[in-house]
Amino acid sequence: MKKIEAIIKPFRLDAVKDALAEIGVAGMTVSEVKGFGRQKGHTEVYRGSEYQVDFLPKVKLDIAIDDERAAEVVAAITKEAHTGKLGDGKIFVSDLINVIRIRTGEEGPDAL
Amino acid sequence: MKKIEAIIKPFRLDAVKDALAEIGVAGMTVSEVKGFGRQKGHTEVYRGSEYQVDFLPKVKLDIAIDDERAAEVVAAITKEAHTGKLGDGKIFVSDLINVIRIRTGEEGPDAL
Amino acid sequence: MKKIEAIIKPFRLDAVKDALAEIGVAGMTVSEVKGFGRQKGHTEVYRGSEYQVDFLPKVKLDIAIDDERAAEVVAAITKEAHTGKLGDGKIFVSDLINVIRIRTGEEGPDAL
Amino acid sequence: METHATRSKTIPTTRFKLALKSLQVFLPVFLMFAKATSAHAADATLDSGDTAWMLISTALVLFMTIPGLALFYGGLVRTKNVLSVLMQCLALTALMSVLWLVFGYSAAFDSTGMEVGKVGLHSFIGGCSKAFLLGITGDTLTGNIPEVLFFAFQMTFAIITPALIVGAFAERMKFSAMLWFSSLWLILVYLPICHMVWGGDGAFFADKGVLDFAGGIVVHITAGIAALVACIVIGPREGYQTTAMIPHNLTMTLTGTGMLWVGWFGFNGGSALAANGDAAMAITVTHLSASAAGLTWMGIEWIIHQKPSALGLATGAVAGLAAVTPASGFIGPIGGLCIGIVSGAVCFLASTSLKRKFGYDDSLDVFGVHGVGGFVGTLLVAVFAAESFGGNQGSLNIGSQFGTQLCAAVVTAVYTGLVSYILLKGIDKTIGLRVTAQDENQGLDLALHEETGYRY
Amino acid sequence: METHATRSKTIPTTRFKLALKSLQVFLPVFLMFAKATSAHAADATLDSGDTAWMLISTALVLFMTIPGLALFYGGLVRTKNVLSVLMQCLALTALMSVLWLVFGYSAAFDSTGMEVGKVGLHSFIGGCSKAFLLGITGDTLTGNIPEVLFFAFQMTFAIITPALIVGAFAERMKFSAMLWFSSLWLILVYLPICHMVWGGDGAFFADKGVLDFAGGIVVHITAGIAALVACIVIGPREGYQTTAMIPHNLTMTLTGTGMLWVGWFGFNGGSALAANGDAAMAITVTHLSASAAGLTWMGIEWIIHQKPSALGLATGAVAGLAAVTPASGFIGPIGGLCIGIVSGAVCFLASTSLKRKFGYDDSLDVFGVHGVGGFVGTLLVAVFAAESFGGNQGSLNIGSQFGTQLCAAVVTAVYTGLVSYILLKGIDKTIGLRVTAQDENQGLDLALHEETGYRY
Amino acid sequence: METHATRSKTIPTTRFKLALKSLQVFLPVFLMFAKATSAHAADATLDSGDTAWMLISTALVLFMTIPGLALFYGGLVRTKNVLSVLMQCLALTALMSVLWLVFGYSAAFDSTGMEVGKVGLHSFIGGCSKAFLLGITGDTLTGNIPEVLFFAFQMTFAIITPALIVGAFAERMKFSAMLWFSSLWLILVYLPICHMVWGGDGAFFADKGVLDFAGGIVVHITAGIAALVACIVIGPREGYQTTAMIPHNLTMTLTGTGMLWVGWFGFNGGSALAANGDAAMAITVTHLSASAAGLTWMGIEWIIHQKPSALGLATGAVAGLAAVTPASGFIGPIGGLCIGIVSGAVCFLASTSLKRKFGYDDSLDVFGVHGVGGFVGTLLVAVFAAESFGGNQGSLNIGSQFGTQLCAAVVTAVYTGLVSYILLKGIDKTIGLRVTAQDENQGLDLALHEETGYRY
Ligand SMILES: Nc1ncnc2c1ncn2[C@@H]1O[C@H](COP(=O)(O)OP(=O)(O)O)[C@@H](O)[C@H]1O
Ligand SMILES: Nc1ncnc2c1ncn2[C@@H]1O[C@H](COP(=O)(O)OP(=O)(O)O)[C@@H](O)[C@H]1O
Ligand SMILES: Nc1ncnc2c1ncn2[C@@H]1O[C@H](COP(=O)(O)OP(=O)(O)O)[C@@H](O)[C@H]1O
Repeated sequence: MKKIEAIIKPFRLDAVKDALAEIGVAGMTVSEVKGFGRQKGHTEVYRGSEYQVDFLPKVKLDIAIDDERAAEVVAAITKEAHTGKLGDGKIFVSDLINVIRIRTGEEGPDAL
Repeated sequence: MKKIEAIIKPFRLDAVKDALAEIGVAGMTVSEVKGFGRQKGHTEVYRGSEYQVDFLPKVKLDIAIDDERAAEVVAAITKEAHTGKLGDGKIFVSDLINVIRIRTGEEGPDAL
Repeated sequence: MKKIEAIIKPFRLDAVKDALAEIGVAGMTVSEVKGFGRQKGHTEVYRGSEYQVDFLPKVKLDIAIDDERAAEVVAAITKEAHTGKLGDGKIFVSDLINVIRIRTGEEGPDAL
Repeated sequence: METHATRSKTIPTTRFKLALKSLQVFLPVFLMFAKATSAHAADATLDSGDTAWMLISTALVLFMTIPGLALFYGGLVRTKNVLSVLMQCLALTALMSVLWLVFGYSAAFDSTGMEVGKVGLHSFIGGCSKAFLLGITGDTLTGNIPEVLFFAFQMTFAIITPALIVGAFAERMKFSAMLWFSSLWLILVYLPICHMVWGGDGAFFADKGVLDFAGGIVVHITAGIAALVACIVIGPREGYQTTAMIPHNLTMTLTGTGMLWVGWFGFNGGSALAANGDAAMAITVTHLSASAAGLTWMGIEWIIHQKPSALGLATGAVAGLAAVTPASGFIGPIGGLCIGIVSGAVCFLASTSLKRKFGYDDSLDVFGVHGVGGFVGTLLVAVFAAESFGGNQGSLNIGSQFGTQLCAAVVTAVYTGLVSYILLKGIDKTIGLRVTAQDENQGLDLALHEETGYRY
Repeated sequence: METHATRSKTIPTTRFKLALKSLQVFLPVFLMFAKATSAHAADATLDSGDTAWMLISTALVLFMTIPGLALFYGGLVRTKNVLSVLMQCLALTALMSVLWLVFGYSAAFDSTGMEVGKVGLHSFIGGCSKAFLLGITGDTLTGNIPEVLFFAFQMTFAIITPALIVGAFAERMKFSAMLWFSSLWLILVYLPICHMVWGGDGAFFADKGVLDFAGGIVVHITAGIAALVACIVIGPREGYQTTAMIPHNLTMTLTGTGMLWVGWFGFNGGSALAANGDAAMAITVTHLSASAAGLTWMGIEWIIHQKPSALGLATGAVAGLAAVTPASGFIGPIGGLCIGIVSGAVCFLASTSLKRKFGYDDSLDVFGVHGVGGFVGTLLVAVFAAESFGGNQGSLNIGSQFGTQLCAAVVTAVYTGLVSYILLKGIDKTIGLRVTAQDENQGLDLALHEETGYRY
Repeated sequence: METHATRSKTIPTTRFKLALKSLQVFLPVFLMFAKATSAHAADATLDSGDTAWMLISTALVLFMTIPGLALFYGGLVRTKNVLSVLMQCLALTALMSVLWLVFGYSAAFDSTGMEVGKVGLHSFIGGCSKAFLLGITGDTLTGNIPEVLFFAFQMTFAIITPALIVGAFAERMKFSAMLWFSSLWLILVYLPICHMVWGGDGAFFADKGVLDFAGGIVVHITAGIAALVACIVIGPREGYQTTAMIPHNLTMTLTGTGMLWVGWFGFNGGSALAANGDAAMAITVTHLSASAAGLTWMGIEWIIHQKPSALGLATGAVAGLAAVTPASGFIGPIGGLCIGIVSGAVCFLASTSLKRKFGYDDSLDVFGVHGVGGFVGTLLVAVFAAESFGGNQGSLNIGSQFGTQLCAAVVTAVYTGLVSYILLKGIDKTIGLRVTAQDENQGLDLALHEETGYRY
């Protein structure tokens, strides 16, 4: 099984989620993160003091998926999260040794 | 070493933490996430506009552990996070190449 | 490629980020987490009721990096996040199978 | 010079009643001496109690805008725009006040050249002899209170009216465009309408016998219509109807609701320009209307959606407050209750079905709540001001008064709509109304003000 | 008809003092003419200053509930229930107001058929001739103020009293059950007790000489006892004592504290029904009691837990405000200080040790703060109202007054407890008091109202 | 005994004008009888309207501190310290009030042994005959209002002045050190300065003809200078200039701004001690100054940083409020406008360039806003109080008055600076001023109070 971590722009989340649901991804976990990269941050000014804020709000998706469908998932995310502007984000793929569904105790691909 | 990521229901966190502490897990990292899965979300209504909210609040536990005790940890989490209802969550297990304790510079299992 | 996850004290974030930028790390993703470990939590008292709060605020850095520079990154983090006190945090290193840059579709080390 | 209350009570019998009432207050003293003191002399005396009430009413109406309305609106937008809304309310407070000093007050309330029945330029707009309050000191009186206090009280109305509109184009208008629009709108819409209704003898609507105690026409219809036009001209927010635009902090909105509600006592009660039975009745009916409207809105939701919502209750209450405003000095408790129930139901429909049907993005429902509520109240005053319905307008002919009210409301709405449209189009062609899509995406707080609301 | 202040000052000498005081205000005028103007004629005149103060006092007491109390309570619950608490306060504001108009005011303050010393039905409950305020216009007076203003002022008391109880069953009661309970409780507990204490000559407690200036018995003991009974009947929250139920937003609670404190000036100061020395002394002792109680609570915490807490300071201040309420019109500054110190200490014990010992889940410490505070104040008024302790009740016999106060407090507590218990049990058997465990887990905001407080 | 307003209006002609004004109010009555009623007798009568206004002004000024200032400051610190700031404001409210009762009021306003022109101990500090308000009942008057009300009103000033200073050493001072410092500072700085300016005939500054209507010297210069000294003595926060210390909740700060603004109507308007034209003019110029200063600050930012900020607008408004304070009873609307513009610009410079240049960490810009604003206003009063500039001080010699004002401001600044320095050093040597670096890192909320502000 694979674990796919995608860092995307927050406002693309709904589109990505829908696209994934469409290709049958049954579950995912989302968290709010802050990203640092090529996309520049912004300046904030409070009473004349300028602060450079380098971190931008991003959303991280964690998806566990069986090996066969990993590519498909990556493609779907790439497609929907894409805006062509700096800061669209990255997708990281790694191996998963095991997955357990807590409710049933099922393990492996069955637990996805 | 293994990395165990568990997505659980927030109100089970204390029980899981205590159970892990009991079996000698010395550390863990927790984050607030939102989950999408079989458990249905809810509707919110604001001035007549209905919004379907698919994401549910979950808690993610990250635990690095030596290989031998991974199964025990998974079992403990499965037991304590279990309620039998949809949305109990998942546990993901993956390999860790190295762990470093920043305070001491120790590496590998010693750093856990 | 490697994925480096570092759990550090929040007030060291700026220093670590600057150090990483200096050695040419082009991107990273940060999230707010809570840690449980050797460093003790604190007590809160509300109208006479004491609550033991075990979790401490930490910051998690996710950095994807090519294999060669992983050690350098780990060293930089270890150096800058170090205060010598309990709770300095941990660094976890794992393997990444693939990385995709959403904006361009580039894959592998090019996408970093 | 006459007080605000008498200004709006233009029916002869009302005036008579009022005179009687004042008489009664001073009766013991009058009787004791049995001397002929001219009513004018009595008028020209400062009353410390009335002054105290008007001082605090002024504070209360200011409180409605900062922080009341700012919080009410601020909680309804998304996190990334919260400061922009708060700042718009604060900036309007400052800017409208300066304009009010410079010429606003004069254009609204200078009665130079006015005469009952005479229609001329000054039936529609005041003169400029009171610009900068020149010649007016702390000793100059308007009725029983210092004129400068009347100035300040009315100023708070000139602040909140443009501030109400902000809700319609929230989350997308340029700050500079907002300042231009509000300033020009104050001059071209608010000042003439205010003058026509409250300008006293010779003012256009006043002479027609239009009843508007505290601003159903002057405040709520003008703001509501401008809001509707504005949200149509500027267009919906990016992603409207396709993405969820959920209020980011309802506790803030509910806090603002409480403040608006309390502040409204000053708004309606203060419009009596005295601490008397009229003021007392005004705050009572105001409160009852808000209560009834809140319960009505909540009840409808409970039936339709199975669940009553806090936002529904709060919105209903504000609708009830808006609707009772024109009527608050003329009706009795049961009138308050009825206006509340009707406005709760009608504004619910306007803010939900109507909006959905026509698809305009009146982001915070300014039209649905204030415009429609103001309309409802302006019409219903013709019914509930009648003595048979518990009001204090003895001789009122419900039918003809209804016609008068309807005319005034429609004329105001058409005029407001037209001028607002021209202003908005003009600004759009010159400096532009709207931020870029990218700025809208990033949020106005950062894009326009380089600030972030929260950093927990 | 007499004012609220005289109603509660039933000891002859007090009345005499009051008469003297009024006399003094009008003295210069009186002397000048040396004419016999009956006191009644003077009474029947509207005083604009008194009216101004009562208008704003009404606003201030309303402000205590929305948003004051709503924020104070809202900050103390967990995030998932914040809207439910805010909404309960807002809904009670609306609903109690309507009930107050329909019959509440009449049942509490209609004095038909009452006579000093006569014990009958109307010693315990008023008539119904004032239902819907029929026949009462802006010109009808109560003392020196419009009767409709007295109506509105007392209405705000009838709002906040049931709203106080909300804190006891927070985070678990059904919204519908809350509305039913509060409505029935208003009718069966608040109205009779209010009438018995403040109903004037012939009212049961008034005739006995019970001193309760602004509602130690009427508001705080009734609310506190009902709260205790309610939290026992409904049972503790899921996970009480085993999971941490930490206030989700103490800045909200502290904001509410400030609003309650300021609003209390209207609560206690307004109970003088006039802008005079009594009102001034009332706000002063109110402020001093709050200050002393806050410092006392904080000091005890500092000693016991090594660290003074913001919540402790705030809770202490509210306890001091509750405790001084019945006494505020009768005592001097030192009395205020002493009542503050005692209530700060006693309420601390009640809210911490007592609660822990008996294990009931009075979620936001309504009993510990308001019930116990109200009790402390109701008893201590017997001491500090005495002239020797700086009070203004010259002829007061401390011992016998203490007995009177104790009796009234206990009778009220027993009656309130009994009726509240029956009501709660009745509601539980019919529509059910409590949400399901699942709804409780999810939080009332989503489960009952389909809303979320924050969405940052 | 004289009122606060006359106290500060020490120039003969002013008094004359005032007398005339009062005369005019009572004129109709006076004329009717043509009897010689001594002015004293008229003075000795309670005026219910004035009393109503002072009651509510007292509430408004209290509202400025809790929750106004608490929120204004609380939003500017980092999350981990928000409760510490809120709590400091609340604790000071309680503690200063008790001190005010015990001896503060007496030391400031007891006029025993004072005489015009006589310089002695009591030119600098009052007596102790009014400690604990002994002998003062609700019937004792100060001018037309109860003395206890004057006590309470002035108490709210003695609360907010030390509370203002809190902003300078926020996020690092020990709570106990803060309490000691504030208490001693109240005694050694506030009381004497207050007495010297407002102590009446024979008070040092009053005799010199210093004009300070509502506390430019007494409140803002003392607080501002103490703040500057405090932040220098205690040193900058850990990480100052190297890490970002961004306000954690600007919506809170803007809410506080609205509350401060509204409350300031009581601060400046209430300083007239009557509900009259002076009070009305005071709130009007107060509002205009705030508006102008807010727009000025915002405008400068817009030019320099390209973007106008909400915090800038809010800070400017507060600067304008502080600056107009000493002048508010003496100037006209145009004076208000001008003082606003000047203070907006000068305070902007002080809070940005000056601070950066000298590197002190006046965390929330107490000196830059209140100190500098107070200075600006104290000087400009000499200009705008003149009749030629729209003021009401007919015979005022601008040049010499400017000298008088400058002297008083400088003397106050030097004295305040010196005493504050000694106090801070003394506390530092004994119990220590500052928390440990570790506590500072963790945040004062947890370290000192074992509480957390938010737990969403
Ligand atoms: N090496 C990396 N490791 C972890 N996260 C990264 C890395 N590089 C980029 N990111 C994440 O991806 C986001 C987008 O990257 P950025 O460089 O701004 O744009 P792009 O990927 O389009 O070139 C960043 O905000 C960050 O969250
Ligand atoms: N494939 C997946 N990848 C990542 N997270 C998942 C995946 N499937 C489920 N989850 C997480 O597990 C949670 C519970 O899953 P759900 O399907 O609702 O219930 P259950 O696991 O009991 O069948 C989800 O809310 C989500 O956070
Ligand atoms: N086994 C682990 N798995 C995941 N996170 C851990 C683990 N051990 C420690 N951590 C994280 O590292 C942080 C620091 O650990 P702690 O034991 O307090 O100090 P130290 O690493 O200096 O001994 C913890 O707060 C937690 O977030």
